[in-house]
Amino acid sequence: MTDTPAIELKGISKAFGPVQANKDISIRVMPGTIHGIIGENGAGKSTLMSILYGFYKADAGEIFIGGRKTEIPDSQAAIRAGIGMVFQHFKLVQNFTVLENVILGAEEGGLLRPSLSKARGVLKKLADDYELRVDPNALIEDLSVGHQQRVEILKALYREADILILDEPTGVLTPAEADHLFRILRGLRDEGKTIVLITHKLREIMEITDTVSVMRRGEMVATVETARSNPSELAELMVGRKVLLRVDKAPAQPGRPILEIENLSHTDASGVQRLRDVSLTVRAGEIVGIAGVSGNGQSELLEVLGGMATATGSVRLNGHEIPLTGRKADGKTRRAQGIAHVPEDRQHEGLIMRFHAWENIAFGYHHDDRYGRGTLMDNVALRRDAEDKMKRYDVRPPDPWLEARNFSGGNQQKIVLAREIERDPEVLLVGQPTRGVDIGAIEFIHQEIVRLRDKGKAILLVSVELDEILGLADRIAVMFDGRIMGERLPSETDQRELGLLMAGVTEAPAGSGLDAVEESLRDKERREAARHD
Amino acid sequence: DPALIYDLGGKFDKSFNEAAFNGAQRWAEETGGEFRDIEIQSEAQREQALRRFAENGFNPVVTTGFSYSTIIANVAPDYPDTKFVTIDGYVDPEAHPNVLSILFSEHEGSFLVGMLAAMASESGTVGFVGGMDIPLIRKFACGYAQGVKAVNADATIISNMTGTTPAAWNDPVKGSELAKAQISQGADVIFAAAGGTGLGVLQTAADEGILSIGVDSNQNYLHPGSVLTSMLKRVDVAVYEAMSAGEELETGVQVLGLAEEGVGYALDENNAELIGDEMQAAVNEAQAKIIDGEITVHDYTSDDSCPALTF
Amino acid sequence: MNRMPAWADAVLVPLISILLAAILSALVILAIGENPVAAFSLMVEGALMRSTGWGYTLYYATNFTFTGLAVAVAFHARMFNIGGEGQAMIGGLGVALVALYIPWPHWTLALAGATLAGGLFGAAWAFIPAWLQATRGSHIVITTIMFNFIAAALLNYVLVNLMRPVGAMEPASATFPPATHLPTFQDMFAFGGTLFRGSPANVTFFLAVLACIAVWLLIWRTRLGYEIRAFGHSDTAARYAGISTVRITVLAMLISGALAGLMGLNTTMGEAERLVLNATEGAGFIGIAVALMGRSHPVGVFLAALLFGFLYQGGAELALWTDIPRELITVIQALVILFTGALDNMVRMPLEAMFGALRARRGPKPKPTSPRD
Amino acid sequence: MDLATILQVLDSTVRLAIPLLLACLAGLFSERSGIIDIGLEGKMLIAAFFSAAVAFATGSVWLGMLAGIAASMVLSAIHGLASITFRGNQLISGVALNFLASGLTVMIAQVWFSEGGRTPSLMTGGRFSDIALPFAETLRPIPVLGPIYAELISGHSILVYVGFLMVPLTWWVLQRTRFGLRLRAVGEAPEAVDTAGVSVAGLRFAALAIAGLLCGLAGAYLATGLQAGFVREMTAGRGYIALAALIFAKWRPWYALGACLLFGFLQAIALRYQNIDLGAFTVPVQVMDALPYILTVVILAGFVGKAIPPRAGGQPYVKER
Ligand SMILES: Nc1ncnc2c1ncn2[C@@H]1O[C@H](COP(=O)(O)OP(=O)(O)OP(=O)(O)O)[C@@H](O)[C@H]1O
Ligand SMILES: Nc1ncnc2c1ncn2[C@@H]1O[C@H](COP(=O)(O)OP(=O)(O)OP(=O)(O)O)[C@@H](O)[C@H]1O
Ligand SMILES: [Mg+2]
Ligand SMILES: [Mg+2]
Repeated sequence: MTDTPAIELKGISKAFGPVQANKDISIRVMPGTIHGIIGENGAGKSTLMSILYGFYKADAGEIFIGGRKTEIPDSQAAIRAGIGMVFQHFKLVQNFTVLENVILGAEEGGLLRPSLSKARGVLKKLADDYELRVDPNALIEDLSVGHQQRVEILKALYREADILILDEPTGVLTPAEADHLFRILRGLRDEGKTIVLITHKLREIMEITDTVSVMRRGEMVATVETARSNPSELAELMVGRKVLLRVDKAPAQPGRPILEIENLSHTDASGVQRLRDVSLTVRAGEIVGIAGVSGNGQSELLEVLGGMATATGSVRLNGHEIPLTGRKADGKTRRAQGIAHVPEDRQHEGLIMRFHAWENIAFGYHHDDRYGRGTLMDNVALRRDAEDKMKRYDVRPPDPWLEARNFSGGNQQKIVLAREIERDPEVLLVGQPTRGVDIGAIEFIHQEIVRLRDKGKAILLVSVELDEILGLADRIAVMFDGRIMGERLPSETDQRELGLLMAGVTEAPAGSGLDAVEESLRDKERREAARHD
Repeated sequence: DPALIYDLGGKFDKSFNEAAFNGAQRWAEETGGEFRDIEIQSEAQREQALRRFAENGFNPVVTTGFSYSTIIANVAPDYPDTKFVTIDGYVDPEAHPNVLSILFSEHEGSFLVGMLAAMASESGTVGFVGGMDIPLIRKFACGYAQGVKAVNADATIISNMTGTTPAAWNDPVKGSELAKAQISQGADVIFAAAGGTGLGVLQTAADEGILSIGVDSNQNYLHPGSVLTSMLKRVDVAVYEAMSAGEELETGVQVLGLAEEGVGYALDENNAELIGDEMQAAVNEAQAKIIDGEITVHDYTSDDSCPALTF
Repeated sequence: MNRMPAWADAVLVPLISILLAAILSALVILAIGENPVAAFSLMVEGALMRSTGWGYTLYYATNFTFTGLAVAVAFHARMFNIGGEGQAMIGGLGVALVALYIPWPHWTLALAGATLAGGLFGAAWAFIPAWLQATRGSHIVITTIMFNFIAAALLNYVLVNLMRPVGAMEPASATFPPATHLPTFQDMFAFGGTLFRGSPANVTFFLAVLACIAVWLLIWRTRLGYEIRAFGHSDTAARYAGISTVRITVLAMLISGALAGLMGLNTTMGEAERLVLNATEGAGFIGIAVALMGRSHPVGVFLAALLFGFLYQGGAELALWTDIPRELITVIQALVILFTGALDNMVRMPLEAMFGALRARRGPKPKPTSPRD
Repeated sequence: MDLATILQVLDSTVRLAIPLLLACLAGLFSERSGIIDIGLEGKMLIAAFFSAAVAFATGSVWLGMLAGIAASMVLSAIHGLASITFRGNQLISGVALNFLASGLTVMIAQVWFSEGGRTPSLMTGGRFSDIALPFAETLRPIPVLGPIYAELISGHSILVYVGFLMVPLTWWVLQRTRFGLRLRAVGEAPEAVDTAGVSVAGLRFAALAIAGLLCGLAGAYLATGLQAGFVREMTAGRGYIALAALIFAKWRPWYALGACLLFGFLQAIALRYQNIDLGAFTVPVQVMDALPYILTVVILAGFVGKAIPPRAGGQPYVKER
């Protein structure tokens, strides 16, 4: 190791209109280290890294790569300087193959064939060196998020990047996938590559980084050696106040069954069976958590219950059968029956991004009498209601006239939660409630869900965060390949056992649970690949 | 000063409106007078143009195209001192004493070129290409078909319309295809009454070495030696005379047929070699008979039917 | 955000854009050897300085308002209705049938009946493309283009073979009975004088204004409008909320088609007082430009329709009194559409920078904000 | 129907399909890059005019074609300026270009030639003549295949062969070259192209330039291949039909060939068989006239199903809001 930092930023500033995303930021990252960057939503982490990658242009400041002052006006320059970046939202062409995505922009000459065959070779080598296996001929849209991310990493390595930036890479990964990613990152570090990792998860910072920087409101507030710090100190630096790192809740008092699901099956538009005879009961006053690697039917379960998809089988709500097909099997009817739904994808499902906050507050409930009785909607009532709810849920800024897209992800989620929870539904379906949400907001969201439970309502929670499931749920069901593999109580299980169930293994074999998950994931992949041929 | 209002096809349509323009132009050159003209762009402008010209003292106000008749009937009473001329349109002369309706016997002219077509045809099959499917064009087609049958009762007449929208007047590519289709069905003379579309027909006829017949103006010069003749409709004469008469124009209804030399066929140096003496003789004889009333050519628009052709 | 004041965006940008279009048009007029100043003053004189000029401007504006609203409503549901032309034709057919074959005692009743018929016929013509889009995924752009051609053929058939009075030359229906004649502006406002004399603007104009208000209410005040907009922004979110794709697609297109169909009132019952073959004259296509320029908002649509009405009427005056070819008007329209509709950012960007600089000079930079403030 | 008639219809199909095909491929390049182009009609029209005008003035059809291409590319450049540089609305820009071409062509034609918005008729040399392929006449006597070769395959103008060649060429460019890969990517995910260090605007302008070129060929074919001069509005809505064909073809070159041939065929049939007499009644010409459009709707509803356009189509690429 030398004394020359691999990356040095001096006095970087960047404003988007009046929003000062980065303020006079300086930072040094030594080669062969993993450097973490943490900060609340909107702290300016992504902006800073996008500047380093030439995606945005800084208003002021200098960049030094390997000790040399470097101008990075565009991504091409960044690539030339040996920088690779894996964005928070992947920059992949969905209907291209892995190979095509990898060579895009780094082709060798005018014809594709030589580039493709070269890339095929390089990819094979990278796969062997770093455990980065993906089928080079698979289409991106058929890959799981974890694999898409591997493609992004491969893209960077294919361009021979020495510096790799990852923006919230684990936000969409399962624990096993995250573990796998970290193994890859460590491997890369040991090769001498420099890695910058943006994340919201303190556990990950502690687990993998060598040094860590904390950002708040566009400023760099501290850079410390990870080993000399601890999670609560970092959390405090981030938020500027003390935060609670685990869910604080009383034991559940389950009452009568509210939601009874029996033999629920669902086949999607492309003919793949996504749910296989799922049976599950949710009682009043309890939170049932569904754990599982994403893509094993949890999303479909929520969609069917929320009225977004049709199914066979039976679902009873308070003892009454609800229709699973036909015109009455839609979200509108479900809401009227008392089923509220916080969807997994708030940006494409839960909210209309171009609607004002006050319009979104009624979304799905816009037929409600409280918003006017005749044909016309009572917009004044709507706005009053919105102001009310936004204040109660501490949505920032509490301005009902702002469009949904202008709120940060965490605040968008609060709007959705306020809308669904404040209805006092019998059943709350909630998917990935804290995906991409910062620590401060997570704390609040968890409290609200628990509060609804304590009012005697039934809650079905789907999350890929095992921490969240373990902390929040009163009972855990694990899904694999469209089936419920088993139910456990959080007090009587651990990550390892759940991991096995998530991999479709019911009795424990020798060896670590996570390896088994890995193995079974690979298995699943092979099956899926076969299906696509 | 006189004013001239063209139909939607526009001043330079190489046929009907252009003939009107030529007539006005001749009048201007010969008398040194001036006239205003307008190419309208929309239906509503018909009435507007009439009123604006009348208000501003233009007299007479000449219009081309049957679409003006109804509107002139509305406008004329408001400007009793102005004389209106509708070419191709009919306005009741009793109710509107300040309107002159000029009608052409296109069927008679078409009859003559039909005869020529039949005589020039070696295959016994002749074609007709119309523009948009409207009664006026059927009138052309019907007269033409009767002329053909008069010479050769066994002749086949292939009749096609280009389309049903105004675009049908400006689609020479379709005109070409129609001509080619008719040629492939044996036609060796094709009469095109289709505005700009007709140019495609004439072109293809020239390219494929068959004969074509132009319409309205004399189009013989477009492809010398290939255009057999043109069915003349002397709109130019009508306009010239209306403008020459000026404010003293006699109103009422004029029907310009063969007798009045309002319609006819074109003979000039471009097609002299195509039309032999006996052809000329036969046609002239028929012309005389029509004028005498010995032959009556059925007018499609009189009862919306045609004895020689089905639509 | 580096936004300029709302008034500047709403007023300054379009004004400067129109100015640019005017300057370019002037250059074109110069190039063909005419005097642009004279030409423009003739247009303004003819279209805005005389009551009959206004009568024509508003007549055209009525047409464009209806077709513009039609396109706008479909846009809100993220559908591109290119079929306004065909729907207007068929709407006109509906109007004509009702006006001709029902003995109306008074024009008010006739207007009500014809409004219903025009709307229904236009809606019906939009129904098949809408239904195919909703249930079969057949792209509405293609199907509506096809339905324009089919409508033209149908109308041609009906007029040439069925509705044309025997012996008449023109492919047009008989003139409507006097009881159905709508009061023109002259009838309403002239009181025997020459105000609006002979100009075609008629009560339908007020219907168009009402339609603007109705569309505004529909889109921003009703639940259906809420659902249409939600569906237009995100169909997955609509599914989440239980908004039926088929229902919204079909309803939005029915409304759109009905609005286009209502244009037939103005041309057929208001102006020609009979059904003529090319009564729509491309107003369906102008409607696209009008809706886009008006940003799919009824007020914007109305203003854009007025602008185009002015261009049409001003163009007619040019054609009357100068030797400028009528195609010049088309060129001017193209330039107006281009500058106000597509190149508006060319004006907006420098303006934004200018306002930003102004603000910076006037006060201290606004305090950097961040979401957590 | 005998062989000769079938050949005639197919021959006509080819002629009617080629302008559609060229315009359709132009639209394909543009829309695959994420720029919706409803200005195909206008580009074709202006190319038709300038190719005829310059061919008349110089007597060279090739110079005419180049002029047509140049004019069409100028419209493409305006479209690019509006929709790429200034992130304007692509639909409006296209509509405006159609109006512009419709007005400018007639206006300039009138100023230059005073023939009422037409160009004078072109003589040989100013027109593309039909090429007889080798041995066309020698092989003609061979039954079936002879006439097919001599009538259908041989005897078209060079642009017809160019048009057909464009199909595999387009496919090859899209699927086999670096440019094609980037072009497809920029229509699907411009941010992926941008972060890979390739200019989004550059690619899109290139695509529009190609679209301009192809529309130029289409216009030149109309005015100097099929016809001998320009007539106002002579494209007669073919740009819109090409657009429909493009959607029909799901934005793929070989499908585009199929779609355009189908449209051409339906039109050829409709032109040939008007007034079909069914004994009891005669099918009116209007039905035959509308038949291609009716059949398109039927086919679309029955067989084609949902067409998924390039994902980034119609939206300007914006990095910073
Ligand atoms: N393209 C953009 N246009 C305008 N403002 C932007 C843009 N990107 C980011 N911002 C603003 O810059 C600020 C910093 O955003 P940035 O995405 O860098 O935050 P972050 O720390 O990465 O947040 P997160 O943890 O949620 O990813 C935010 O307030 C955001 O509003
Ligand atoms: N177009 C915009 N106009 C105004 N403000 C915006 C705009 N886009 C983003 N913002 C501001 O950016 C802030 C953060 O938005 P951003 O999309 O960057 O979320 P984020 O920081 O990534 O948060 P999360 O991690 O929760 O998704 C919000 O507070 C919002 O006010
Ligand atoms: Mg970020
Ligand atoms: Mg974020």
